[in-house]
Amino acid sequence: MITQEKYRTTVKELLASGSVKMVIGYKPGSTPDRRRPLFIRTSEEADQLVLDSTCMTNLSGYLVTEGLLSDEKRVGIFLRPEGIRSINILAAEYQLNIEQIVILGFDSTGRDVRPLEGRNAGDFSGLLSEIKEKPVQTSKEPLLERIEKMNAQERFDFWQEEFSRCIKCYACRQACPMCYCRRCIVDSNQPQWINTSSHTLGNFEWNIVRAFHLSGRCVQCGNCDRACPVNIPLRLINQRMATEVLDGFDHFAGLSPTQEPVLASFKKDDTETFIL
Amino acid sequence: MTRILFSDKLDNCIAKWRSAGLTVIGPVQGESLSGYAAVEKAAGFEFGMVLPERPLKELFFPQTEPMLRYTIKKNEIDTTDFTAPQGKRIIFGARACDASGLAIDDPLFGWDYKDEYWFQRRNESVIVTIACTKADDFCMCTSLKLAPDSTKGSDVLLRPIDKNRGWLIEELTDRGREAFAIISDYLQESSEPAVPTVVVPEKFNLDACVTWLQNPENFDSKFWKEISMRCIGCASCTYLCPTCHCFDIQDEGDTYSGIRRKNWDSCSFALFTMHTSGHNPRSTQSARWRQRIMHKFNYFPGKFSVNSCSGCGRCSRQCPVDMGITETLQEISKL
Amino acid sequence: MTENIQSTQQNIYKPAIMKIVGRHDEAPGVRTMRLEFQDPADHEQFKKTFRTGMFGLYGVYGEGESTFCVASPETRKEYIECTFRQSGRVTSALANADIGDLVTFRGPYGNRFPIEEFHGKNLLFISGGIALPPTRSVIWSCLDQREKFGKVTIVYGARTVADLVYKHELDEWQERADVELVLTVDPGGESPDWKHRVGFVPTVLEEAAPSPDNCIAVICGPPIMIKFTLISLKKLGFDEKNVYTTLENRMKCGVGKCGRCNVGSVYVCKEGPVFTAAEVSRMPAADL
Amino acid sequence: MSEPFEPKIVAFVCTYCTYAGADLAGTSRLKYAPNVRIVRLPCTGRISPMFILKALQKGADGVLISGCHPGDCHFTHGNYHARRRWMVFRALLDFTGISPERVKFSWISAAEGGKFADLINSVTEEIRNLGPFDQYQQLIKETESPATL
Repeated sequence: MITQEKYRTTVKELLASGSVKMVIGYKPGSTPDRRRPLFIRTSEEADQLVLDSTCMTNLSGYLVTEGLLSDEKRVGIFLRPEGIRSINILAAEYQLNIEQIVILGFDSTGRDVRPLEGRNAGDFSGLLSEIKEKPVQTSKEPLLERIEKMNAQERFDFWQEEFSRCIKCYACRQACPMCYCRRCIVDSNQPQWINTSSHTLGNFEWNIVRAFHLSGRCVQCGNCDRACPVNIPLRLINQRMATEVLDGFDHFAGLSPTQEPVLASFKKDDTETFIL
Repeated sequence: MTRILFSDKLDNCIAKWRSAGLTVIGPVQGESLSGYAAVEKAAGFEFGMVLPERPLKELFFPQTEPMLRYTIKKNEIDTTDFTAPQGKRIIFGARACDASGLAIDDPLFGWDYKDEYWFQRRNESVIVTIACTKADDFCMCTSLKLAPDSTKGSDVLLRPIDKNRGWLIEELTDRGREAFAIISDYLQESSEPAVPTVVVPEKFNLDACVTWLQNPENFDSKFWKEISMRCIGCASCTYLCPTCHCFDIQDEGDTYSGIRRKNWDSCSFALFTMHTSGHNPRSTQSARWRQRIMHKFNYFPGKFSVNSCSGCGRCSRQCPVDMGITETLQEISKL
Repeated sequence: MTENIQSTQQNIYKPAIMKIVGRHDEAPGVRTMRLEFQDPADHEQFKKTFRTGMFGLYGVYGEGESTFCVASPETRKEYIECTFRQSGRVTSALANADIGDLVTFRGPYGNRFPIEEFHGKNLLFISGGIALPPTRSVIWSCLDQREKFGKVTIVYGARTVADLVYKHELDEWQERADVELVLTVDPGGESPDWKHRVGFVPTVLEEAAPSPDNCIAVICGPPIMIKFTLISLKKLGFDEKNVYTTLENRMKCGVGKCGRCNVGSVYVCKEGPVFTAAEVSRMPAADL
Repeated sequence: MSEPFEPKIVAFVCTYCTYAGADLAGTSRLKYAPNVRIVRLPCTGRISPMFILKALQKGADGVLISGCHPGDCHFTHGNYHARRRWMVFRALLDFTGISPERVKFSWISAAEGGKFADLINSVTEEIRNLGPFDQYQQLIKETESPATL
């Protein structure tokens, strides 16, 4: 509550001083446990702001909305640490100018929500390094453990089962702040790389490609997983890939706005044990 | 006196229907998703949920469906039709909103050109709807002038009796009567009253909304931009909608052989209306959301005299950013 | 209720097989093809139903279908002509097809130009760039029964001289005494030996100033051209009811099911593609 | 099945090294298994993971990807980029149940005609032992669309 009140005041100050043209935050949703994105442009709108532990959605995807940042004015946004990592990646991939973003950071443990110190992306580099070194989530997801114990065939069958529910609504893509391509690979048809139909093969291909395109870029905000209307555990694939790039290349996505994208860079001594 | 189907007789009924050649389909709770699926035993059903997460529509208009197979030889093209799978089905325990959805789409699939994929399945399916005794915050059939016990699109309406012991039977069509004649041995006469259906509060004034939508001035209202600002442009609302019927036609294969498929498509996608020239009639998300609302409550009723919404509330329930028809119409009511 | 639903045996999504019997390059990337039906039954059906203004879905199996108008007139039903610009997956495949190759056609769909209502009237055709084909279908429908109509004026413009399509037919119309042809290219698009006008279609139209009396106007072109031409026609005194245009939206089914061609409450594939300017003005402008 | 199973393998190779290596194997009249269909590309950096998926989509039982040794890339570091990409993609395939045994990577220079022939033989043998990629081919079958490799 205190954090929320403090931030309401901050938002009003930011808007009043003209240092931001808009703040992207949260407001109550259609049921008590839901929160929905809020675009604050006036002091009255700021009064709708809600900040608590149920504010889960990573809002950073809205920053790359066409035209939002093109007037070079600044925009404030409420972000959890994963959200801050997202905008670092967007900046590193030249999708936005990090100078235009005013970060209103927060994090939560249990039901407690607390503000994070800082306003600019750079202010959080210490925090992010800490998270890299000491991941908060120490316990591994039981389902992930189960999958890792399976053999190839069992894993294939497991994912077939999961992907068979996919309806190709692309909620995972649209919800993901990293999926900003104007024309997604699945929408390109010359050539048609992957089947657009939502049969098991098409679903499998889509999900593989989506996961690959997010390898080394996903910050595990969970947007895709929450967005999926057919409850495919997308987070598991993303988690696995994040572990892979961390172990393989010591790459923690979104550490800084100038971090080199892991798959667009290399080291001469990268591991190659798998190459014949 | 009404006839009753007691739950403990359901297994016999299923067996009877199955031996009569009907596939028995109903609400099923999967490991991580609920939907309508075929069962062999009554235990496979899950009647407790408000409504299945996946819509009934997909049993009539699947997410992907082959239409034609082609084989190309030199100066010769062979095509074979895929028809919708034959076989009679009984859908036991549909929700009134899902059943209405089918009736809403009938005129669309049938005007001038008949879509046989839809009608083949429609003709072979008996819809047995169970009136709702439970609703959640998103249910809104009453706002659409329908009801938890609406008979639209159903062949038989069942009303639950106390303690889930069975259902009162209300046969609505010949097809329904035929299907229940098969199991007449297991039905009993009774005067037991039905459990009252759930009261779903009205969420918005539909007439006021429609009047607002029909006013051409409001087409360019700032409202559309405001309401759809947080829309991320995915298709979960349209794909889970029991009445959304847009589709795409895609070829899979190569120059020699392959198939042509009919796939779900959505007005939420930017590419849906994009011209070859690059011109896009609905180039913004607000234009696309406006189209969806206008189509459901203004254009579609103008053509087919029925709203293209049955009030299931799935759009709002599943929306990743908590949008949906309910909120939009509620906001319009306030204007 | 479900009782009165009748099942039909015909698959409405199954196309007819067509053989390419002629090809002609109109402009860079723009090609006209002449197609002949392979199955006489399909041809009979086409002859029975086709009227000027209708469109079809042309396709290549493996690639898909693409929508464009039937560019040949209802007075010539032995074949179908279509003109398209190579730009996407389907049109590329069509462009790669050779004479003798087989392609598909689904249609004809949509409504038509009420040509009998044009009898005895003067006709003004206005067209821009690749949009001449739909107009051309009307032009020939009228020229093939020339005695039934009054004065015929054709205003046609393109971005550059190279972008003009049906050049041989333009020459033919130029020669005819009973047709007045006004050709123009956008400023900067003229070649050294260009003898006709230079300027945008609406401007040239206003200069030519055809009389609105007893005159039907048929316009077809890119959305922006239509917009400004309608303004010019209004200035010249044309009644919206006497101005016809065709809308060409993205389509997949062509039979009013798939939902993408809607402009407002209008299903362009069934209620269009031919509309009067009066009808178009009632549609939401932003969705055009 | 009485006939021994002959796997279909697609090899994506870079034109400067592995393709030249394959050429050398040919001109040296080395014999190797005929199961591999070679797709020549300018550089391993050009080999998108989409290619691997496409090959599987068309019914391949195995995929081989091969290019210049590190340091030898005609475009100086195309193969370094490719190496990272493969490492990640391989892990992804593994996690989703496509055995890494079916997707092989190698470095073969223009001088290694012998290595090329040996590799083709050993990869073919390994995939022959794994048998047809039934699981994936089942998916293809479900699409009703023919796989045409």
